[in-house]
Amino acid sequence: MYMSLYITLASVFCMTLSGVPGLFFSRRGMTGQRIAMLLNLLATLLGGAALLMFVSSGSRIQTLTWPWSLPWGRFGVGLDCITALFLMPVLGISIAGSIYAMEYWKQNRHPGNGRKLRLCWGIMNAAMMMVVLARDGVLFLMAWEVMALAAFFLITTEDHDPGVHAAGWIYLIAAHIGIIALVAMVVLMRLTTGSFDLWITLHGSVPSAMAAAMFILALVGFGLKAGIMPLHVWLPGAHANAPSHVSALFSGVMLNIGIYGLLRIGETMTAPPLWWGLTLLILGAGSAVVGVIFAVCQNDYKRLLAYSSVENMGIVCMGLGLALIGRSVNRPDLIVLGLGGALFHVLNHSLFKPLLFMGAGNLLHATHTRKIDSLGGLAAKMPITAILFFTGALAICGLPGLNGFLSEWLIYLGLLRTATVPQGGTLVWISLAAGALAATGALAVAGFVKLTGSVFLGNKRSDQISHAHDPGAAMLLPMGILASGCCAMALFPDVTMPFLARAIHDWAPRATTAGGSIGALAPLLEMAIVNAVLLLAAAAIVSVLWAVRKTRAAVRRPTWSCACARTSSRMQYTGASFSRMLAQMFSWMIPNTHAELPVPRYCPQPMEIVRDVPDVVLDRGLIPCFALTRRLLARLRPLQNKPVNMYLAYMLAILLLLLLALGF
Amino acid sequence: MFENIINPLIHIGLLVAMPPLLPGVINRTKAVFAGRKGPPLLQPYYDIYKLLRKGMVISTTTTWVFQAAPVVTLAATLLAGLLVPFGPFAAPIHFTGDLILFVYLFGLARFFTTSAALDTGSSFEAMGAAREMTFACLSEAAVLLGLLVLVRLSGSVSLTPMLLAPLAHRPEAPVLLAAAGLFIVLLAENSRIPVDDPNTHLELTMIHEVMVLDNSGPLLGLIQYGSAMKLLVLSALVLHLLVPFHAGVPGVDWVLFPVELIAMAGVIGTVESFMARLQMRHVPTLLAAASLLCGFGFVLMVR
Amino acid sequence: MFLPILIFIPLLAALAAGAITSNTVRPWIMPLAASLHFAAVLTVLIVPAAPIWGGWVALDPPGKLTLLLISTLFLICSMYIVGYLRYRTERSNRVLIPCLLIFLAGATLVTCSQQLGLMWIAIESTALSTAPMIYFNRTPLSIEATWKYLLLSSVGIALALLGSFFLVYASLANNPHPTLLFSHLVRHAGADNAVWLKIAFVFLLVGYGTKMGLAPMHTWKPDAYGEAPGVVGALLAGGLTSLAFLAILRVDRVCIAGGLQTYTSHLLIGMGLLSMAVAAVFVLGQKDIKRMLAYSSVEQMGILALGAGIGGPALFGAILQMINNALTKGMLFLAAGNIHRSYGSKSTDDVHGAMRRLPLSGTVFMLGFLAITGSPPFGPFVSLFTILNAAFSAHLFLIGGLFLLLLLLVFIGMGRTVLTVVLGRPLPRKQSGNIYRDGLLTGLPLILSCLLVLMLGVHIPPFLSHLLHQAQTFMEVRP
Amino acid sequence: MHWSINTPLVIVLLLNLFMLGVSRMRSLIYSAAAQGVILSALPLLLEKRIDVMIIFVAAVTAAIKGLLIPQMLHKALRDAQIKREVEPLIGFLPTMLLGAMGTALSITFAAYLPMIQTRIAALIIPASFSTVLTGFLLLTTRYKAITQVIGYLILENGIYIFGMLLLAAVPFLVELGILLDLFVGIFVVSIILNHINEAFSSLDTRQLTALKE
Repeated sequence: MYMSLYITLASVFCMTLSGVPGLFFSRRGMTGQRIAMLLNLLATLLGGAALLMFVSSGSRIQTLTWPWSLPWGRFGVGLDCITALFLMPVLGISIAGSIYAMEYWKQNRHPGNGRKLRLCWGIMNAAMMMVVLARDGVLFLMAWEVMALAAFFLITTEDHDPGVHAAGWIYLIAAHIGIIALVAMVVLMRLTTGSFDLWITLHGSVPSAMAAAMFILALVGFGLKAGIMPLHVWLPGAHANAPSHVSALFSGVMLNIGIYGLLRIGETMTAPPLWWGLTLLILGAGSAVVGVIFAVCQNDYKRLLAYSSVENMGIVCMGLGLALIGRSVNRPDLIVLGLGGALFHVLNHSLFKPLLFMGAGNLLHATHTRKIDSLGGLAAKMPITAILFFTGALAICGLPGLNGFLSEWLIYLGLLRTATVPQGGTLVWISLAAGALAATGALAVAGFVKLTGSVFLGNKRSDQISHAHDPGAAMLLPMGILASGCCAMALFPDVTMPFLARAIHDWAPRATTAGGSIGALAPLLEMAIVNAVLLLAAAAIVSVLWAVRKTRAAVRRPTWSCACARTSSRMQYTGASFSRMLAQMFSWMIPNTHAELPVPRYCPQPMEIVRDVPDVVLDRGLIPCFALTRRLLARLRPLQNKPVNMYLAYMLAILLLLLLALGF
Repeated sequence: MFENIINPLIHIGLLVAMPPLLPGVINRTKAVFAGRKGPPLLQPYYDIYKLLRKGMVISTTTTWVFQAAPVVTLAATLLAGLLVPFGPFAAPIHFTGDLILFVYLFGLARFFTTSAALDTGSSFEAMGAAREMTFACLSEAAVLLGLLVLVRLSGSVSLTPMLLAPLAHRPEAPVLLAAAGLFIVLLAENSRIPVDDPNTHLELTMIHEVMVLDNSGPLLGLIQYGSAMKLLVLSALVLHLLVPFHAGVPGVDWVLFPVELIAMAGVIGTVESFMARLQMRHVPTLLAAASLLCGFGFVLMVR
Repeated sequence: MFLPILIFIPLLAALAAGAITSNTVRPWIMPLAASLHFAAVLTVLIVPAAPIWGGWVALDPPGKLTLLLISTLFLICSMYIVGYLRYRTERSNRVLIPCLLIFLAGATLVTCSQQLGLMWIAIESTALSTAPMIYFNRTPLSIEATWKYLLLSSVGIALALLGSFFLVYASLANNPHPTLLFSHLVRHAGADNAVWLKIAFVFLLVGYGTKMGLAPMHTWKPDAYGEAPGVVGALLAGGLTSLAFLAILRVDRVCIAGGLQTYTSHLLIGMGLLSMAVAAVFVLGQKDIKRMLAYSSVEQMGILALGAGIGGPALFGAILQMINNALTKGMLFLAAGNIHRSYGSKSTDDVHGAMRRLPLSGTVFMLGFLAITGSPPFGPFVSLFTILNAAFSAHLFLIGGLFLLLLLLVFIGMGRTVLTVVLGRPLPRKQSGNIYRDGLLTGLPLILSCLLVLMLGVHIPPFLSHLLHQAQTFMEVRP
Repeated sequence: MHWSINTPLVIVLLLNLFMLGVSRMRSLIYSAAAQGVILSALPLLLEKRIDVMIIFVAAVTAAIKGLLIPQMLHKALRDAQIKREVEPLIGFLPTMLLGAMGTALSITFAAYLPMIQTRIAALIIPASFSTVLTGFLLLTTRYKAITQVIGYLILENGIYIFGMLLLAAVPFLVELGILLDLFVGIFVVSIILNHINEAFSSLDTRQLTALKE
């Protein structure tokens, strides 16, 4: 009966150990890496089989509990549809990344850190699986922190680079703040429920202050992991500086884990206060809009992708917030559409974001630079990468025809439904978030046109990329699978829907019994048909063209461009110039994206502009704050520089103080 | 049953056949106001036909994106046209949530148009692409807010019921505000004055036309046809707000609708004749104003 | 008759060490004595030893735990010291080794002394025997450190003596002829002499707190830990402080029996939070890795005091934390010692990339840092979590919140330094000659302690958990 | 009975003040020795039955506090060849004032404390507190390492005075503890003093501030 849970645990075990045998093999041989990949594959197959069994068995939840020797101890794990849904990306992306690394991070090319990387890779994946499986607070916290620490070691794979060091450090602080918030949350939960059992529904009598505290702690802890806007500070640096398949894992899987937590905390109350959902919705909308604005302004393609993750997590949060609001006001339709959209978007994001990060890995592999403005014209040199990357970009912009659109569409539908409620109430205002979502969508298009256009199209902007070429099959295969996943999700949404519906049912049993189902609220079938119509229309146009064409083949000439025939590739519009107008529009938010250089009047010298796009929260907010605190606290340091007399005086002082306090 | 077959067919017929007429009307109107005779009304048809049969010169820099772009753009516009009801008749394709698809189809078109511009490797085209993108970010929010007014008004999230909602339920002020906002978006999205000037091709202040500098022959023909169709689709949408009156007799309404469209083109031509193009830096303000108009319309209804 | 054997094993070994003339053979006495001692401790724990000397020497549950802890730590360090002294052949270890062994004897006596005066004398002996260890390097800086240590701890120990007098004086009312046995003191602690009990507790807290390193009596710690060899730092931070904490616990028990639970708990919580805050301030931007560890030790002592102050399950956590802290600090100091040896510096200006140059020591240092700051799945997490849990259960939300905040600040402060040390690319070596590399003797203790800390994080052996529960109930006396 | 105890204690208190105000190192050492000798006589005055043990303890105390330690300090003074002046952190007069205030405070504080055995002179507790405080003042306000050793000695004297209260009740462990502490403490301290002198050619604690943040 618990077979699928046992097999899942076996998969976790396999995953944990995947990097271990490699430690005993040569630094310069590939054997260890092959074994790690095979073990990872085994884990994925086991996990996949378990999930299939679970889904086909139709059981709602399976839980297992073993005693544990820690003071509070139980080792409780459980598998339900939500868990299963979040397990899928872990299993899929881990093996995709493993295969990708077979070429991208070959052991014989990286003898110094390859083994460490794979060890942490396995541990991190296993820990993420445990996080979603855990049904005991302490087990959950342990898995969470192991995940966070393994991620830290993955980020600092190339620790000799100061940028990596800084990114790792910021990540570590963020992760620690997160775990502290979660520790407090778990302890408070125990205080209210009397046990460390996780994710059980709290009953009515919870004091509102306690519930509020728990929610805020969860928001901090999980929001930090998910990268919700003011808490996203670690995300761009970590994603940009980690090896690309690791960035793919972070973005495609680890961020989801934060969402998972937010989902679960929402589940703990049957009718949470309205502000829970509103907070999530507003934070989500903020993350989406601000995140995408930051993305548009980036000049480093991995950072651009990272900010786009902030945006996408914001979109997911909007859906989640909507579902919570639905829970508060008892509107099953909002729950179904919000949660369905959020979960669907999580799945979609786990397909296209790893695809894009792996594409970024291909670029890095081929060109050794992360600057958008050093690339250009790579579609000719790396045609397969270009097509795959385009697919990912179209999907992530939420454009019709691919999967990203469907999930955003569900969230839109949910948001728009709030516009139709009768007069009065706050619910109507929620629909304005649809405007934010629209702006996000338009800006995302801008960002990804900037990225794909500057990187793959046009002419090359520097000579260092002359020898760029497509990587081998090991790197392209996982990307191809992910890209076809994106298409399949769009064309056959009905395959995923029942699964989502069950997850929604797990989350809010009453909502689905009240008649809400995704199919009834959102005609996905029609949407799939429309996608087909789109293809048909394109085909029709091509055939018309074919019919009226002249037999003469197209003539190839250099770009005309108003007869400026002898343009140099350096005169091209760069990515930075492309986004300049937008950046100026938001210059109140993102200062210093463009430096104006004084142009000498005579005999211009070669000049170079290095543009760093600062993160407002991190570079303008937290780091100066931290430096100030540090300076203030440093004023206390001379207390420790005194002769021993003063030290004795401290003793006397505390003694007298304590004696004086005796009177009170 | 009869209507279910005939109406969509007429819809598709109008959608496919009529677009080039509208630029013709606009140009004619402008010529009249300028005291010129102007080109024939059907001139755009001739142009497009001729272009389709011409040879192509393609830049050596470009890739498949450049050639795919006009096709995808046109396909997206066509599909969008199928979602908007013409006159009092339901659109051939309508389902819950199609308005989002409508908005995003233009996004899809934009993705490809701007990518194709970047594909040429020329600064001119890229500059146009950057501008197009910047303004679209503002106009997309405005469109959605405008549609939100209609959602609130009709209680439905599909374009057909939204646009065909009974007159009795329509408060004037919000609808007018939304109509004004959407009209501004219409001008912007179709590269009309005061945002853009479709007549001059070489000015560095151009937006849309500068993006297609390197297109020639059939590709250019497709682009021109596509932009005319976009004008038609958006005009049809705005018409529902501005002229929500119908005869009630199918035959009359099917005649009335093209006439309304032509009148709309005349209005656009008139606007173009009387207004100068705005400075580039003022365009965002105009578009933000459009968003505000729509948003204000929504607020009026919620209040 | 095992208890005297426990004390005499190290004493005899100290004599033997003094007698051996060879500088290379002498260190081997250490693992020998340590293993014998460890075996004897295990025997004592399995076969309960009867109290001797009129009940002056006996083992109570916290004593058992501390004894086991000290013996384990000493065993780990003794292995290490043999390897360490191979790199320090230029310096005679004729004083160091006997002093270490005397320290072990004194520590053993502290754990099993049930008499106020005897315990005080035993603690004094450990304090004095550590002074020459700090002075091992014989540099002006180490003299300075020793002087500060000696002066402050002498004053501290004197205050503790005065406190002990007050405690006895307080019990005179109920019992004209006190025996100074803790069991008697607990029995005779009445409510009518609460003021004297309170004064006694203040003096004992300040006195033994100096030894333990609670702020603001911690000032000797960074200097002493910074200048002593890593292994001595490990024994000071893991051993000596635990002994002082044990002493405070025993005294606290008397005061609780005197009906002063609230008073002592306020005092302990206050001192605990103050220590954590001071550590958080001073650990920030610390460039010297050993001084950083010293401040971390101040923080840990604060945690112990806080846990003891909250009481109940938090006490369970505090004692567990004492064990975890000792083992983790041991591993950190040993790793820091290795790093110091390899780089010839302990400042973050010179030390980078320890994970590359010393993969084992560097990694253990990093893991130790994560462990000591309370990251799961290491031991300290379990104990810190227990303390927090107890604090929240007792509705001490503010204190629990401050506790978490200070933990975070210390993490940030330490993290900066530790990451600079372990990450990055090492600077090219300046020195030549006997270059340090991780070997079996200096590496194995690290691995061993790391595994122990990890084990305590995921599995607490039943006997340990049993002992901890016993200790918790032992401290729950009724007034 | 009381006067026989109180008189020496008053002398001790006066000596405390004198030590805080004195500027010559040699006088300071002599006063400390004198205080030690006076204190060593206290058990003889307190105990009703005087046995051999008490006499022995008194004699040892007198020898250590009155002879051995002052002798060691003199030797250290000679070896170090330091200036004979006590170097204060704050002036002599302020320290004296502080000392006087401390004494007053001790008396007031002691008055609030319940006496557990009334038969013993009331002055013992305030004298003890005041002497401890004096020791602390010397420790914190004087820069020379030797002065600090003397301060520590005074501190121990204060504890010794309090020990008198327990003399009857508990065995001699208490006194032995004090002696052990003094003996070993001072012994080790003087070894270190020697090393400090060798390393720094000075006994000024201001030299010993190289270890800092």
